[in-house]
Amino acid sequence: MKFYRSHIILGMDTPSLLAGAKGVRDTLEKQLKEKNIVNEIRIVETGSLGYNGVSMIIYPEGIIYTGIKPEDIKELVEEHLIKGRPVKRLMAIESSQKDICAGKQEKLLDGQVRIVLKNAGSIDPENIIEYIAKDGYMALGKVLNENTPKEVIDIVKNSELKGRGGAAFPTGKKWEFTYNTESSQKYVICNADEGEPGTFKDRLIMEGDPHAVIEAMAICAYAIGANKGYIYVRGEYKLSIDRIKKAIKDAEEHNFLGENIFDSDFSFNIEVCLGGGAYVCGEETALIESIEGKRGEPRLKPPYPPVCGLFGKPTIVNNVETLANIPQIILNGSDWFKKLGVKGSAGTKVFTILGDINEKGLIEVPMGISLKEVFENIAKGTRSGKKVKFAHIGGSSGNIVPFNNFDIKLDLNTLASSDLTHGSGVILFVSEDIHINDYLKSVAKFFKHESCGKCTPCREGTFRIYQFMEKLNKKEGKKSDISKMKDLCKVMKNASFCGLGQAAVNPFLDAMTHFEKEMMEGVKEGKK
Amino acid sequence: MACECGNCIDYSVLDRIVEESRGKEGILINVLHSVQEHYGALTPDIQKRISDGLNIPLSQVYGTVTFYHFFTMVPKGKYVIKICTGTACYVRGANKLVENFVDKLGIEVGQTTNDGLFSLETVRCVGACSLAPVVTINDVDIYKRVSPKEIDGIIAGYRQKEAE
Amino acid sequence: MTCCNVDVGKILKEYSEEKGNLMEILHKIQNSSKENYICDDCMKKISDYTKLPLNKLYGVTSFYTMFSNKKRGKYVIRMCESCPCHVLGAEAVINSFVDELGIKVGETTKDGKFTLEHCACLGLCAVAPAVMINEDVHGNLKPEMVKDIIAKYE
Amino acid sequence: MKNINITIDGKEYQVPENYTILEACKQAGIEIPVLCYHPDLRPEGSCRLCVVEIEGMRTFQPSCAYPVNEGMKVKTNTKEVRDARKMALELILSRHPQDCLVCERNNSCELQKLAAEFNMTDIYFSNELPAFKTEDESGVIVREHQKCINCGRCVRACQEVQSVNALEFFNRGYEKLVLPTGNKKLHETTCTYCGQCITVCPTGALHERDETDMVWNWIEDPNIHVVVQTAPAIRVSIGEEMGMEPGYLSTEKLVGSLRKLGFDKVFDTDFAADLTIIEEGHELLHRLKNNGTLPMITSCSPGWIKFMETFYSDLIPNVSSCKSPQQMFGALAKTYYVEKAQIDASKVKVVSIMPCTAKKYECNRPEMKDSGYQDVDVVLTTRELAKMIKIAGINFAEIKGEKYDAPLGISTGAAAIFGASGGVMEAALRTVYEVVTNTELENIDLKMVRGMEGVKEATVAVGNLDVKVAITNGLSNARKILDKIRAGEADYHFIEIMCCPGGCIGGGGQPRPTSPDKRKARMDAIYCEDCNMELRKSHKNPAIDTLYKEFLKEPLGEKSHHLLHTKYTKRDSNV
Amino acid sequence: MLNININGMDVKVEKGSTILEAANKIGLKIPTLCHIPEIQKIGACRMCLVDIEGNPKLQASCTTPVVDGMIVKTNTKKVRDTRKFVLELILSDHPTACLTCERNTRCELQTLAAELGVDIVPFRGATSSRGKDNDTLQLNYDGSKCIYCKRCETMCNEVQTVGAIFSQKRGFDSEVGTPFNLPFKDSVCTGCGQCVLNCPVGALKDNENIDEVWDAIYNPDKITVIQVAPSVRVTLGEEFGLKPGSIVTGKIFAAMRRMGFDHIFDTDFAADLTIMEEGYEFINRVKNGGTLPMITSCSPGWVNFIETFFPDLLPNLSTCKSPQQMQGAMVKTYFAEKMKLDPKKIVSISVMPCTAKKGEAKRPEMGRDGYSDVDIAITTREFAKMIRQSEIDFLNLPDEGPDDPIGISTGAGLIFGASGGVMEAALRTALEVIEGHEIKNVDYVGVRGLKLDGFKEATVSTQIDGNPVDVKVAVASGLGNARKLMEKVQAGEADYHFIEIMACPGGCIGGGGQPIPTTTEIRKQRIEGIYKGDKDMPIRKSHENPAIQVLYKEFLGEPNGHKAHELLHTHYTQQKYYENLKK
Repeated sequence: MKFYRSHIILGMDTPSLLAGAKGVRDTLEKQLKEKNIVNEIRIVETGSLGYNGVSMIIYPEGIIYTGIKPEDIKELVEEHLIKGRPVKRLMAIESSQKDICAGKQEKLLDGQVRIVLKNAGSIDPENIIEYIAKDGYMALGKVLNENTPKEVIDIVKNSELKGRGGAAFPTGKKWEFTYNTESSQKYVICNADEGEPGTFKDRLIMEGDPHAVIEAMAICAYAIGANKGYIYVRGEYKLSIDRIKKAIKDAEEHNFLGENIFDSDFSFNIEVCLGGGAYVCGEETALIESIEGKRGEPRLKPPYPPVCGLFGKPTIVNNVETLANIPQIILNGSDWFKKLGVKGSAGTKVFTILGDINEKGLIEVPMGISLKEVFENIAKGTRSGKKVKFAHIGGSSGNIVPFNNFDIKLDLNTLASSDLTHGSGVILFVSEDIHINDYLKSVAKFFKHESCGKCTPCREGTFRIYQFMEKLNKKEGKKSDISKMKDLCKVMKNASFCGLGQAAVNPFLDAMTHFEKEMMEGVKEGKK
Repeated sequence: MACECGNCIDYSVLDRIVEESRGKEGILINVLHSVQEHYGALTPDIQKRISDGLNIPLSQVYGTVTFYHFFTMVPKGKYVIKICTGTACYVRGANKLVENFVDKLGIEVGQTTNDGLFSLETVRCVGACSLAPVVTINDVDIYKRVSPKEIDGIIAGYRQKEAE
Repeated sequence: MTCCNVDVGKILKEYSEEKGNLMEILHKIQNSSKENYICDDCMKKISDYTKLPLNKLYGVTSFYTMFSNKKRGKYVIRMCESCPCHVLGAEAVINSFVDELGIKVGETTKDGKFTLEHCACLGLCAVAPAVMINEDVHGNLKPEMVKDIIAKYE
Repeated sequence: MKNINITIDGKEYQVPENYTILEACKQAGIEIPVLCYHPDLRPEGSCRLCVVEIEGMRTFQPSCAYPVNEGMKVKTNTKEVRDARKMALELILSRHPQDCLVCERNNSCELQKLAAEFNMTDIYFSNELPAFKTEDESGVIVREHQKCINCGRCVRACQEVQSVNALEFFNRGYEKLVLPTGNKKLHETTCTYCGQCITVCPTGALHERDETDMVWNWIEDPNIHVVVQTAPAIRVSIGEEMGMEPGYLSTEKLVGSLRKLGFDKVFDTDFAADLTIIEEGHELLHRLKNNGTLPMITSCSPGWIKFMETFYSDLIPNVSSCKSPQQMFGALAKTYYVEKAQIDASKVKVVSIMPCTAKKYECNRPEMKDSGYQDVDVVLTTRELAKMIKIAGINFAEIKGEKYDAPLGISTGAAAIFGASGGVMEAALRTVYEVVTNTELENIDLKMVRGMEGVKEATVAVGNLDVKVAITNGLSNARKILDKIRAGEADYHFIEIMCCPGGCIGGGGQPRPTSPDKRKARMDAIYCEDCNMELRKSHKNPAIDTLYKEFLKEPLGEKSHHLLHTKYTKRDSNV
Repeated sequence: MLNININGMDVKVEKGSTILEAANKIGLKIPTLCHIPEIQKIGACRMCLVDIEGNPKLQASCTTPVVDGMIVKTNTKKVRDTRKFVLELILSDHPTACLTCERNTRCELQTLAAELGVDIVPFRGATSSRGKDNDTLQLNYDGSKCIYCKRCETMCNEVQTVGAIFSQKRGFDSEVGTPFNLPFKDSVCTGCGQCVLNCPVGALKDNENIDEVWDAIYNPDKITVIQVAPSVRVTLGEEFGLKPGSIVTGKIFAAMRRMGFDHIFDTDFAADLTIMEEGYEFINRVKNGGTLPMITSCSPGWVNFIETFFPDLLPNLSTCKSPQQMQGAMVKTYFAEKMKLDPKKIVSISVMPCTAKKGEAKRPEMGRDGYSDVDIAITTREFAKMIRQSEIDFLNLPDEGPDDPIGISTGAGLIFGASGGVMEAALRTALEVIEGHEIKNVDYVGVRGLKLDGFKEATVSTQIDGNPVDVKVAVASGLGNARKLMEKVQAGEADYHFIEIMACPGGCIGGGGQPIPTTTEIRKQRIEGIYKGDKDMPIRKSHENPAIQVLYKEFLGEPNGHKAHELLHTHYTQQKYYENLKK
């Protein structure tokens, strides 16, 4: 192995690329060549580092630079890499960089804990060796050598890991169902059709640590007795697709996928399947239909996928984030995992925090952090300086929490007891200047566009809600529109075919509870 | 018996007409004619009194009244303004006159002013085409070659007459 | 066996007859087409190869927003208008595209270069408002940036 | 089947464990409204009209698809459930035209009935009508798309029951709609005109083209001699349209009504069915003797013929060259009959009453003009005939029975059973057996070929030969046998294929709704008709004898060949 | 007998028959709209046109009498086209809102359109503006749906002689309505509902209370108690395709239980109670020289009628409440006490053959302590709708019975449903009470039967205090007949002791809330059903009803006693009408 004097970890996730990461890299390479230190310093392209703009960490010092522009490179190379003097003006916040360089994984940015994002930002996602160096594929090796499938399932069950896709179904239980269904052919599907507006956590996991997903799928396959896996990625996620495909190829070359993995009897292959731009395909049965090459309309349940899924065979569908937890649970044990978070909500949760705030981005926090803490400590208040009006948590189909309810803790139990959900982990902060009707119209438009059209309440209901919102926005609504909308929402929640229609009404029901007065402003004077 | 209060209608004529007709077959239309002639219009309470008197359901009385164009339920004004809209008058601007009367009186054609003074009607040719456009009032006063400018004067004339 | 300049046969041969890869085939064929669509002829060939009845194939392409059976521009501009983008001013950006190109959403410019489409969340919320032009992403947009972006595509 | 316990609305019931909630409720005397559900089709659960509350479940479930399980507690009539159903219906109605009075399905529309049952008196939402043009270019099936409510029954019937794949859902969300392949017209697709989409459609969105006006005009015209023929399956189904029990056998009332309508001669397709047996039977014998292409497949069902020409054109040599009975009749009516009755053939119009929409297509095939004229001028479905009877004010229940006219009205029980799946086979075997063995067939009821199953197989000893036969109904079932032939795995001698489930009794022109129970009742009536006939073998039909003596001379002879046989064309499966 | 030929068939018919009747005789259906058999023949709608040989114009078959040797064609192209054209004209001014119409699938116009195969309406254009009434308790009116067949007008004027509605205006704007388009409640309308019963479309319909009933059922704080009137059990089956007169008593109770009503009772019980009270009232009047003839008061349409048109005869009216109200009163007092229920929580619902009952239930004098005896009255038709809404497979329901303690009833209670029934039931009890011993024959056939024109009279001999007395009774149904009878009484020409009057022709079986259509033939079959039911009852005299006996023992004391008076009797006031007309 070659020795390098320094490693530069460069964030090359999508937002970074947008901020010009490619130009930074090119300039950097050019500079290194010019200074003739190419052989001493290695550039590692990685996923999100969790900062805004183009960011890099230079090891061994562990100094973080953010907001780098190509024109800064010359200075950086000369000062830091050649003269060993960190460039203060580009350095990220002092406290956090120390944590990172000290390798204290539990205490990152302001109360974050990184399990899922453990490697994101510290390894080159396109180099399997780096993943292996970070104990990668150790969990797979461990279960293949030491555990029976049943034991693996027990570990996952004991960890109390719950699905991170939104429904929060206990993962171990799901695996057990599939394990118990006898079939010569079973499938593992990784649901990477991340379509909930505001969420991009799965994208960043795939871009930053694709092997974690692959390893987890292999573990799952071993546990339930599957030999084939699919990763269903959104067609729009170009970089994710490329990285995942590369990772699969690499894993195959290292025999982490393929026949007789680790010289065991276990064989497992993964294929990537692309989505076509349909939000509903995030619903597991719609996703299965889509892989089968059909219109992505959800299927009747029962039978559920663990009994009869892809091509009629028992199938596990797990979310990317859920899977990314698995190797860590195997390596560190279920008790370790359970201790993170609070009772009933084990582990951490990745949130994407967005909207009118100072610090946008991806965070991973233990279950049980309060919304207020997220807003004040992590998001650091509104960027515009206006008062925050509400947070929309869980994506468009999630709940609207008005500012005065921000004390709520973001763990499954608390949320469920308030009839809320953290869904796919989006927290969108909306400030006062956005009118609720304007906001809801945009939500309505999304669902109108994305309803698959299979069942009546959702097909017609999403359309009608949009009509109502349009009217209210034009201040041409009627008072009875709002009560009719309430009835409609209740029916959609009760009677829609799948989660899309059932959850689509959440923000509207919440808004009608918390912002009824404001909504009424859309009512034309005198109209009943 | 006429009531002294001034608000009530003196039904004695109506009652007499009804009395004379009671028991005869198919008398309703004659009664309606006579009553309208005397009272000017078949208001709902007049219809009710006829219904009671003749022992014919009010619905039938009302049905008959609404069937025939001749009967009216709205009392006509003291002065019935009729504007001829026959061809000759029309080409000479009768419709302008109608618009102006509507405007000035604040009522639509077929209606009566609140003070009960004027009713506005349009009629087909009154046979005075050489004088077009023609306006008649109570079929007695005939105004020939009326121009919209004269309307104020005409109305004012009757108002004044009334005031006196 | 080529049609609308897409060598469908070659693309199809890359895929086994095994089920489960229709979506990728469609993506690939559409991406190979200069006009960003799958023509009726290609549809038939796909149908023949995959043994999937033609009607179902059309059902699929019409279901997913990324596919089109109608000619589109060389560059498909997919504008996100989900809430995260919306609250940060996506509407003004979309309007700017509409104005700049002189076409409505869903239409293609006369020179066949651009097609404007609405789409649901692109997962670029960190840099909202964002659009995708073919496979490139553009984020943190402001209406005044639109002109320059369009100019980059020749 | 094991029984399980289930509680519905607080009462306990025992139902078979393979029941759905819908079936369990039905047994309990609770009728749950349905729209996308159809007993012939795979449940879809999408209309949400049949939702019920299941204790312990967060959301309502569609009872048409949800299986019962032990101890399940179901509520069918809570306020929330009723609200949900009513809202679903309201939403559907808000995008459906309200011009019921001028709709083809007025008074037989499921949506209309549901609206009445739900006591719909107000639709809150603005009425948003999709702007679609009515499509009737096919000349057979009319699509009034604005009346479509997206229940998808037609799609499932076309794809799953018939495997024709001419219809599919397009787009998604509120823009979702049913279209023929690739948004083309039906006649540009693989559509076989079987009409199964029509029989399952709950509204007026799909129906056959109404051609009754033309028939009225001919009847009215004193210079036109109008001849009508009725298919075997009409007499067991027309009663349903007139308010009688399914399976009401109304042969004579049917004839009486047709006379009252003013047809000059009322003939019977059964006559031609007997003739078909003679020709087809001899064709089979000929193939057996001369090493012809086997298995031979029947050709009576025009939907099946178009299906075969489209998807299995390699099997054209296997299909019998006989025309269908309807076309044989038409060819003879304009040759044999006019000769006998001394009428100018150009003044004769032949009207067929058929259980079938594909027959409308068949009679217009360019090759069906062997008489020198179009052999059959117009085909009316059972439903269209019912409309005529209603307009004429004929009280069908009270009408006196009458008999068919001679000679083209004389028939046997063998012809009557053409209306049910397996009937052609049974009729053919009755004749083939006796022709080959020259002995009388002892047990004339060949029950092994009867019944509703999609694929039936039997072996019948005819003299020294064990004749292996297969019978299918419904085109997806036909595929199973045809694929076997293609693969060389089939050693049948003779195969009967009917396009529609259950045969012509389940045809696309039959009264709606058609359900398995109704098909069963119609089928029973068909065999009852056969049983009641004096003559039950085609070769014993005296009118057929006379026909050969006077006109055709011999089976498969030159004249037969010219008038009664045809050929088939390969069609593109992806038009 | 005359010989005519229709469509080539010879028919022998009686002189004076119409072509329509002749055609019906040979099983030919001719479409009609404005025709009411035996009652209205105006030939206005032109749907029944036929072609008569030698006559250049088509003739309306419902009004044209047959002439010997007449040759008629009912199905030529000309006839068909003309009928279709006429129908298209009617449809052109009819709202296209079938799916939200109360009469959807049960509308004559809809059926005709389907049968005649109308497929286009060429004249869509202006629609006439007509009245609407949603304010009346008994019925609802929507003039926009009126097709001007005048069937309601005939019923209101000629059959019922109420005269609340009449043809108005003319030409395109013609409609049938109340004077000045007043709400029906402000007219002389008695709420009898005969207009609703004969409306071919949805212009006149029940003022529905279905939703209120569902709300009560779903409200956990309310206790729903339902009762069903005698005649409903022989008519409800028609709504589900059974023959008129089929008895579905058991299925009604079964359906009620499945719909979720808490307590289920039978109005027949209260009918027995009525007989006790009315019978004793009659005996008192006869013995003590009270006002005679005494007249029954069970029929609220009739009560409204007499209050409006014959206020001077109010003393003749029995003070008994109707069975519906008696049942309601017992539910909220006796039953509530017995079951320890708060009467304020009880929602008392009745299923009635009658639209007028809706008005009766809301009369201010019918209740006490701020609650009414009956809260909601729904018609047979509404009840059928509710069954359909709750998706009950009605025809396959098992037979069930009503609840205790006020569910037991007798044949006497049941026959209340037919004209003459109250009289017969009263005689069964009164004569036994008067004579003090059992009378074997309980069938007073003289008062039975359907008499649409005039009234039935009978004389029954008995002994009062040892003196032979001929009790003279009269029975009339239909308000027109009632009017004739009352005029006779007013004129002092009537020496009856007891008169039964029902507002609707044939009694409750022909009530305004009954299934549509209701024709003479159907009324007859329903009556047969009623008497068949009576015959099959184990107990056929009201005073032998054990539940009634217990009721008096436990609660009421004695007939016409203090408590009975308070709860079961009422008083009447003259109704003034058209009082507040604008000048």
